[in-house]
Amino acid sequence: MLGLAHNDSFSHGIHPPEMKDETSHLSIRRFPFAPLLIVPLSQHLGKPAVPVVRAGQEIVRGQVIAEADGFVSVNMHAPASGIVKKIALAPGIGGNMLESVYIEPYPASSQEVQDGEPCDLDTASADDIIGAIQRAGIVGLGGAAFPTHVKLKPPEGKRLDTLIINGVECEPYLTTDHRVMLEQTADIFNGIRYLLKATGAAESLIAIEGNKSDAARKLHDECPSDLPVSIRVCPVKYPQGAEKMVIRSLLKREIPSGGLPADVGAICVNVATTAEIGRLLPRGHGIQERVITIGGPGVKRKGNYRIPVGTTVRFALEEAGAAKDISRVFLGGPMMGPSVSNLDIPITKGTSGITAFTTVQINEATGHQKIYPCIHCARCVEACPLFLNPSQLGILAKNEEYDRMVEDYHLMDCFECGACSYVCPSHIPLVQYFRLSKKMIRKLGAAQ
Amino acid sequence: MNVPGQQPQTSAWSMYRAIVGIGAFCALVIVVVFQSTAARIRDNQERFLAAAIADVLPETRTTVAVGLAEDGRLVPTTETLALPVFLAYDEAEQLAGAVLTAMGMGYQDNIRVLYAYSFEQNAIVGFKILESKETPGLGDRVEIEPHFIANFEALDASLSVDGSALANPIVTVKQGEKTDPWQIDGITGATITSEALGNILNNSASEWVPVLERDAGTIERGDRSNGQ
Amino acid sequence: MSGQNQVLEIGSSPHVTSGASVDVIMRNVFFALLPVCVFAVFAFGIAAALTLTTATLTCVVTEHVICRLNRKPTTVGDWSVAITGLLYGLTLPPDLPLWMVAVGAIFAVAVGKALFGGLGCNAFNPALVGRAFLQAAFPQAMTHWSLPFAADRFSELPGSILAFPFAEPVYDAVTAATPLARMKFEAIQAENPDLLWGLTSGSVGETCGALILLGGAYLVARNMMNWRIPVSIMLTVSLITWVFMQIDPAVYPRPAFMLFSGGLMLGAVFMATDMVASPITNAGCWVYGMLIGGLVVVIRFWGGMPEGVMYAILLANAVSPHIDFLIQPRVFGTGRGAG
Amino acid sequence: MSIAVLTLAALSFLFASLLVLAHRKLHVDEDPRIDAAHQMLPGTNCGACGFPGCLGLAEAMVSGSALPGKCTVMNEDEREDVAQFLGVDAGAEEKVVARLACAGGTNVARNRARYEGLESCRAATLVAGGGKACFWGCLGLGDCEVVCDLDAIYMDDHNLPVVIEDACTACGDCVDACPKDLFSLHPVSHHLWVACKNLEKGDAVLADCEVACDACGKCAVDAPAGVISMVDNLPVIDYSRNHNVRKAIERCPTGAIVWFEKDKGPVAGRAAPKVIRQRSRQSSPT
Amino acid sequence: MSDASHWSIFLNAALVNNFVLAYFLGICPFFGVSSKLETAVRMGAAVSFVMLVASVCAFLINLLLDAVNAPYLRIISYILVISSTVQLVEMLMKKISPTTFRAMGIYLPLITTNCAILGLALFQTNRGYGFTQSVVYSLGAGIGFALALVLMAGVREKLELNEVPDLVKGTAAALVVAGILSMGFMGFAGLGR
Amino acid sequence: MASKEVTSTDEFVKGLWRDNPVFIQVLGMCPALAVSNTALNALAMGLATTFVLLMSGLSVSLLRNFIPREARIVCYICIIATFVTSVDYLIMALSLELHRALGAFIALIVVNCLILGRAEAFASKHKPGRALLDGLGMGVGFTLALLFIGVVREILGSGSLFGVAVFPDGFQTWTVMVLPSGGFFAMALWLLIVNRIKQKQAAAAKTVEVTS
Ligand SMILES: Cc1cc2nc3c(=O)[nH]c(=O)nc-3n(C[C@H](O)[C@H](O)[C@H](O)COP(=O)(O)O)c2cc1C
Ligand SMILES: Cc1cc2nc3c(=O)[nH]c(=O)nc-3n(C[C@H](O)[C@H](O)[C@H](O)COP(=O)(O)O)c2cc1C
Ligand SMILES: Cc1cc2nc3c(=O)[nH]c(=O)nc-3n(C[C@H](O)[C@H](O)[C@H](O)COP(=O)(O)O)c2cc1C
Ligand SMILES: Cc1cc2nc3c(=O)[nH]c(=O)nc-3n(C[C@H](O)[C@H](O)[C@H](O)CO)c2cc1C
Ligand code: SF4
Ligand code: SF4
Ligand code: SF4
Ligand code: SF4
Ligand code: FES
Repeated sequence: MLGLAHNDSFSHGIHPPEMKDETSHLSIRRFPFAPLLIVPLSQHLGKPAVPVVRAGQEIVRGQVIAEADGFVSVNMHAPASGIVKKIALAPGIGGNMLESVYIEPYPASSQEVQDGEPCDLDTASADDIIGAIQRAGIVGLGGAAFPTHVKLKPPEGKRLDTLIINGVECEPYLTTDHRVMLEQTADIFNGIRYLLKATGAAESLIAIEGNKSDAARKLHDECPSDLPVSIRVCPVKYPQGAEKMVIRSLLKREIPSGGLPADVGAICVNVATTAEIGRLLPRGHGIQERVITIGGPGVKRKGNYRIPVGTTVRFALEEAGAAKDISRVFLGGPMMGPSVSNLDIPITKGTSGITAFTTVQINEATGHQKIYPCIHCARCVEACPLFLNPSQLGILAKNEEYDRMVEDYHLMDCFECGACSYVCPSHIPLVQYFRLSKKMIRKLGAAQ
Repeated sequence: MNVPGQQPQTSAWSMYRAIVGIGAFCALVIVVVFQSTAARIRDNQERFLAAAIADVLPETRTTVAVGLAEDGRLVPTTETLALPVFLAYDEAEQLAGAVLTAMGMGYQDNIRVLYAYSFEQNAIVGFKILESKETPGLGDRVEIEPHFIANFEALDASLSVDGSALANPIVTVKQGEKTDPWQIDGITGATITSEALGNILNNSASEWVPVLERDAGTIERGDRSNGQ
Repeated sequence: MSGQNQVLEIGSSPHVTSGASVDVIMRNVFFALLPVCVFAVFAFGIAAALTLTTATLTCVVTEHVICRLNRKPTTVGDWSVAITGLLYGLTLPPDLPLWMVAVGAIFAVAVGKALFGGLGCNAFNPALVGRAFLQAAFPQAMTHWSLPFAADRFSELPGSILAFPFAEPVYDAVTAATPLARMKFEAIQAENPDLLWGLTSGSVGETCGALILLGGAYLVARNMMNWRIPVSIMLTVSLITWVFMQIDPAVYPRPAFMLFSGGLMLGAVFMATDMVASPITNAGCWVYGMLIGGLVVVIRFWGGMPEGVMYAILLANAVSPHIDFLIQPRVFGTGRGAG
Repeated sequence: MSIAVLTLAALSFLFASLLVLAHRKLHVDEDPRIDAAHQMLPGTNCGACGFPGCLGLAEAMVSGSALPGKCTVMNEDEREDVAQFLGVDAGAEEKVVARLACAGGTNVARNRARYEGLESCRAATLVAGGGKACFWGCLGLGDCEVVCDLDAIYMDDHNLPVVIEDACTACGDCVDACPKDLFSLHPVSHHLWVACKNLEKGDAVLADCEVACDACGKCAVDAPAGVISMVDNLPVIDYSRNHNVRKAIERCPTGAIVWFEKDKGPVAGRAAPKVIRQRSRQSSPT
Repeated sequence: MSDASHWSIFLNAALVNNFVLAYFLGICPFFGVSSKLETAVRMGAAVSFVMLVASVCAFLINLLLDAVNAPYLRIISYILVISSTVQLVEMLMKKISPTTFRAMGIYLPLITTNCAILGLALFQTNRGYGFTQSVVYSLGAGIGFALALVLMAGVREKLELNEVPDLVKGTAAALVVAGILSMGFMGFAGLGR
Repeated sequence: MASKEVTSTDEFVKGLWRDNPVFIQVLGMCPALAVSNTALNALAMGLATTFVLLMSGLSVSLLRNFIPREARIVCYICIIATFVTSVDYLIMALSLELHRALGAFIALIVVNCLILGRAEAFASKHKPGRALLDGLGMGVGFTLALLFIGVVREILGSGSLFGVAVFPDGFQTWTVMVLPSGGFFAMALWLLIVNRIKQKQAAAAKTVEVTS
């Protein structure tokens, strides 16, 4: 790769099969509007938005239907022109019921997007841009769905020197970021300009895994010369895309335990998020659709789709031609994606993909699932990118020794990447143990 | 019991009374017990020793405990040494040999042995383990293994020409490899214990045999002060 | 309508795994031991074959019976008990009475493993617990060695091996001394090639260093064994031995002799590496190996017995929880390099 | 002989003096209860309690972090005495028991997805809510049963926990354990009880669970005013009023509101459908 | 009269004839206090210290008893001296440094009634050790005791988290571990000869 | 104070099983393990301990109002030491062989936690009669436990029982059983059996409770 800076990587980590070949060459296609769209008012971390429409009200695509409630909250925009059927409970990804706006799109509508107030890069101040991002309803599209504008304001006393654009996309099956980098190159650079201005960072690095060399080349070739951007190609390794790992690989800095990227002067934004910023802000639009990969062996017409927020998983799978007997469906990739119990849940801004397996296929993928006791093989220790001791954590979790997990073994640092469960020959559901333990610890903490 | 929660302040007097009183009384009891059993215990010990000596040197009828005087001479002694040495006399009141106690590190812990030295043969002629923690079935085979016991029919301990040291050091060799009378035929599987015994005997004999050979004859029969 | 007639299945992420499995690992260890076993039979004849079979079968049956007694599904299928049995068999003298082989095997599995909770819970290496028990229970029999490559090894059995249960074995006349015993008690060192190719006497499976190393290399190549432990043990032993050899070559043997004599190879490659009872971090494994190596040298040079690998590993097993506690991975974002 | 006695007397005198002196000069004030409790312990200092000696246990007991039962040496009576001294006593109040706000066993409630993973309600809840069609309902994996040290909870044939009221001491462990917050502690006199937490309404609810509350509001109407009010599609009983109104359960079309009868457990009203006992709805989603 | 070298006395007391694992001395606290590593470490330190004190005291008292020719008072004087000394040390510690007392002092009463201490005093007399030999012996014994205790605690903490069958949990498991450890310590036999 | 309606048989019997010093309270372990390599040693040690237990219990109980609280440990130990020394000499007078076998452990009865424990926990709070009964029960329980362990160790370790061979010639002795580790294993074996019985009893008690 001439002219591209190759980067070394973090230690540990794993190499699951990438499974990206089937969709990485497929360009992004538009997805049809479902007959019913369900827009949950809580699609991100932070406070849910407050609805500003009523049942029966007609709405136009792009119109604000719910407003941010406080700083850690963003606007919600109508994904389609149509009519508000009701505002009621709808199932969410956690199996829980969320207050949501049910929208029936007009089938005949041209689905023009309503323009908002644009944010001009040259004239806007940093705070203007941050406000515009919040108004545009932008949250992290890399998976965590954390309101982006919040990240852009570093805590008091911290200075950001580097903006990292995360185009790693290390999860198997997913190719959305790859396609975005190929097809929205200009938007990305535009977004970087906004972000650099908003954060005051001096330079920007784009991190890309070695298996997306075409994207790296394209970004490299088309990079405007006035932009302080360099492209870094990282070795293919999971979880290269995690914030802590990207920053470690690119900057050789370790985010302190319990700390934020800002503690090491960096900020990490996903490429798709950046592209959306670059695309939406000049026009004053809000997010009402996103790019997702619909894939997995249970899907016939795999691909990368620009899909309206609020489309149900069921509709998406039907359109993509899912097999009759799909049994495990999860949102995102197989390493971190939560599995869904109900196909009627809507796709939200944080959904980066839908992956579906049939029973046979999932059994193949997970191998024989007989759970043995931990044999201390240390594979998990060798896999954990955060240098935790999942073996001991798992044993402690089983014994419900939550205090020791936190105090002696840094449980709270675990970001649930799943590397440990992936390699464990005893098939111990380590990540599930850790999630449960964290929840119990929070509950105990709250009780005190 | 006393009522919990309140701490009665004990007077110094009552503490003294209790501790000193009980202490003195206990000492009294112990002394009484000691006095009343002393004779039997002495008797027991003597019988034990006599039996052991008879074991290693059957001719023995009477013994004299001996020790080293300040000037290095062999003299009769009344003290109980940690490793006592006796001169043994037979029926005819003739010097039949010497019986010595020796101690040294074995496989596990110290081994204490009693052995007999014959002035006539210039050899060790009897041997008995008094105390050992050697492994039953391994180390303790030195007491039962016939070929090992056979070593002590006459284990050469003759002195060098000038009489100051053993002519040949006593050594333990591998089982079946004994060629010389001063060698101990070891026990396979208990090599360590066998070797330890060789060392113990060698050390003790090197120290005592020259003295015994020099002075044993000088001990007067009348010196048998403690009459055993 | 897709997916409609199908009950969905939900589970925690990750939804894919590497496919590694305990039984596969264990099976591979078992296979890695087979060349050693074949050589053992070649060198010691049917006696070795009988010893190995008895050891393995007794272990497997014991585990099965204990699972039954506890009303739990049998865990024989995970192959770990087969390894325990095979390794245990490989550490025994070739003419040990079979009834003793069985007693030790029962002890190894019942006390060394099941009592602690079975696979993954044993604090000590079960195979070595079994051997240590035998060593302490029947020290004579456990220090009695027959000659390798005896002419009649495929036609005749040593009389001792078929001793009536609970009866004292009666040994045939020929006995051999192991290289270590000859070193300790006669100061004779065996030649390197003899040790490497297993031409000496000793326990069933300890004599051929080359095949043990081969099996170990296979496991290391398949990432089923932590190579740091054997390497650390061997380095430590070689280093200390070399230093002492410089001081007094008449008393202290060559490093190569130390490495390939006695159970060191088998112990270092297959027994110290039992992950259940060894530390979990790599740094910990280095320390653990050094500890074993140090103890081996101390016991061999200055202790009462010619061999000390078994004791060294058992003692190090007891230390490994402390190593795990003291040497923990440096968590990302703590200490150096963070912030 | 007299020397011996004198020696020991002298020795004991010496140490007695030291002890007396030490007690005078070195005395340190501590909670007298520790000392008293220490005295009541056997003084074996065997360490079997896990504390370093009897004093350790005494301190722990006084500070409340351990109970006399820790001591393996004392017998029952002695333990009882210590407990009495430490004054751990429960007054005689009305019996309180744990009540379950769900009736959706596998015979009546549907599972939307099959859960695979740790056999625990708390763990399952984290995986898309656990797979039960009713988000609020009992997952039936029995965390409450496991956590109840007194064995006061067992899982019935339809994987629904049942509280044995006589055995329940209202320790609240199950309340903490249930990830769906289905347990709460109530005096046994609270006969009227809503055994459902589903916040949805209408027939859609019944597709998921036959005994769910469909928010028809009949119970609220039948009860005296103010005793039952409908909040978020569920009846809420105001136990501060006279709630002894069995009538309220009679017209409930699903049996979601029940009457706890001594020794019989929850009894549904006449209008409630007879629940099919045998069939499991687990594997037959609609 | 013993001419054993200090080094061999030390090794013998600490490893070869470990007080707990070979001589069965101080078994009760060994099982009682070995379930937690932290306690075990502190108890080990406290025992080592008291052994040292007891050894010195016993040596002196023995001189006295020899002088008055009353060996039959040995047991009672030893135990009197040891228990009083320990009690004094305890009170002194409480007064001078309450923090040290918190950390270590609470183990002292437990140690008074520990056979290992009296055993040490009697053994050193029986073997006829001189003053420095006695001190070395007590150090070896103390360190050996602490070592056994700490190893035991490590294994027991590990077992605590395992699925040890109910039948075995507790003392039975501890006994088996002690048995295996004791077999392991047999490897040291013959050291320091 | 404690046992309000305890019958005297109860006082005695509790030491045999319910509060058995070795198997249940895990006290006095040192002699239980060290001197149980043969049944005879075990019996002798048990009897010696019982004797000291009885005598010290009696003395402590008689003197309980005379001894101030602060000085009690020292006094109890003195009393115990006296009886132990006496036993020591008595055994020596009886048979030196036996004394050799019991070795240093006679002296160590002084610090046998069991004796001091009973002195503190029971004798110092009860009348002499009760104290005697308690001591007897504990002593017999202790002796029995030692005997149990000793029997196993002697049969396997020496092939004999009370010195009489129980196997035909040529029996292979299990040396380990007379070694320290064998002591631990034999004790563990009995503890497993005791635990098993206790489990059974508890289960039985439970079913009774439920059915009644
Ligand atoms: C284990 C793990 C893997 C991740 N992988 C990726 C990834 O491949 N690509 C990505 O953009 N973000 C990934 N993330 C999220 C990043 O840590 C980070 O939140 C994100 O890049 C921030 O950008 P956003 O807020 O715009 O989404 C991952 C997070 C974790 C914990
Ligand atoms: C449990 C056990 C106890 C042992 N006890 C003794 C012993 O009492 N005496 C001894 O010389 N060796 C003892 N040994 C050491 C070995 O038997 C040693 O290998 C042997 O003494 C030397 O072997 P060789 O005599 O066959 O050359 C013991 C070994 C073990 C494992
Ligand atoms: C000495 C030895 C070497 C072996 N080498 C290999 C090898 O290199 N590759 C292999 O797949 N199997 C090898 N085997 C056989 C494997 O252990 C066996 O095929 C394996 O258990 C199959 O499981 P797997 O396919 O899950 O690995 C070897 C066996 C032995 C005994
Ligand atoms: C590299 C390796 C070495 C092993 N060594 C032993 C061993 O020495 N003894 C043993 O009983 N099991 C051994 N096992 C098998 C397994 O870990 C053993 O059965 C467990 O100790 C039982 O819980 C080994 C396994 C592996 C992978
Ligand atoms: S899930 Fe947590 S413990 Fe496991 S590898 Fe990832 S960060 Fe480490
Ligand atoms: S990978 Fe699994 S079996 Fe191996 S140490 Fe980790 S938790 Fe234990
Ligand atoms: S009541 Fe709660 S804890 Fe009990 S089984 Fe149901 S969901 Fe689980
Ligand atoms: S856990 Fe407590 S409150 Fe719940 S049923 Fe059991 S005893 Fe009652
Ligand atoms: S008898 Fe309890 S510590 Fe020795």
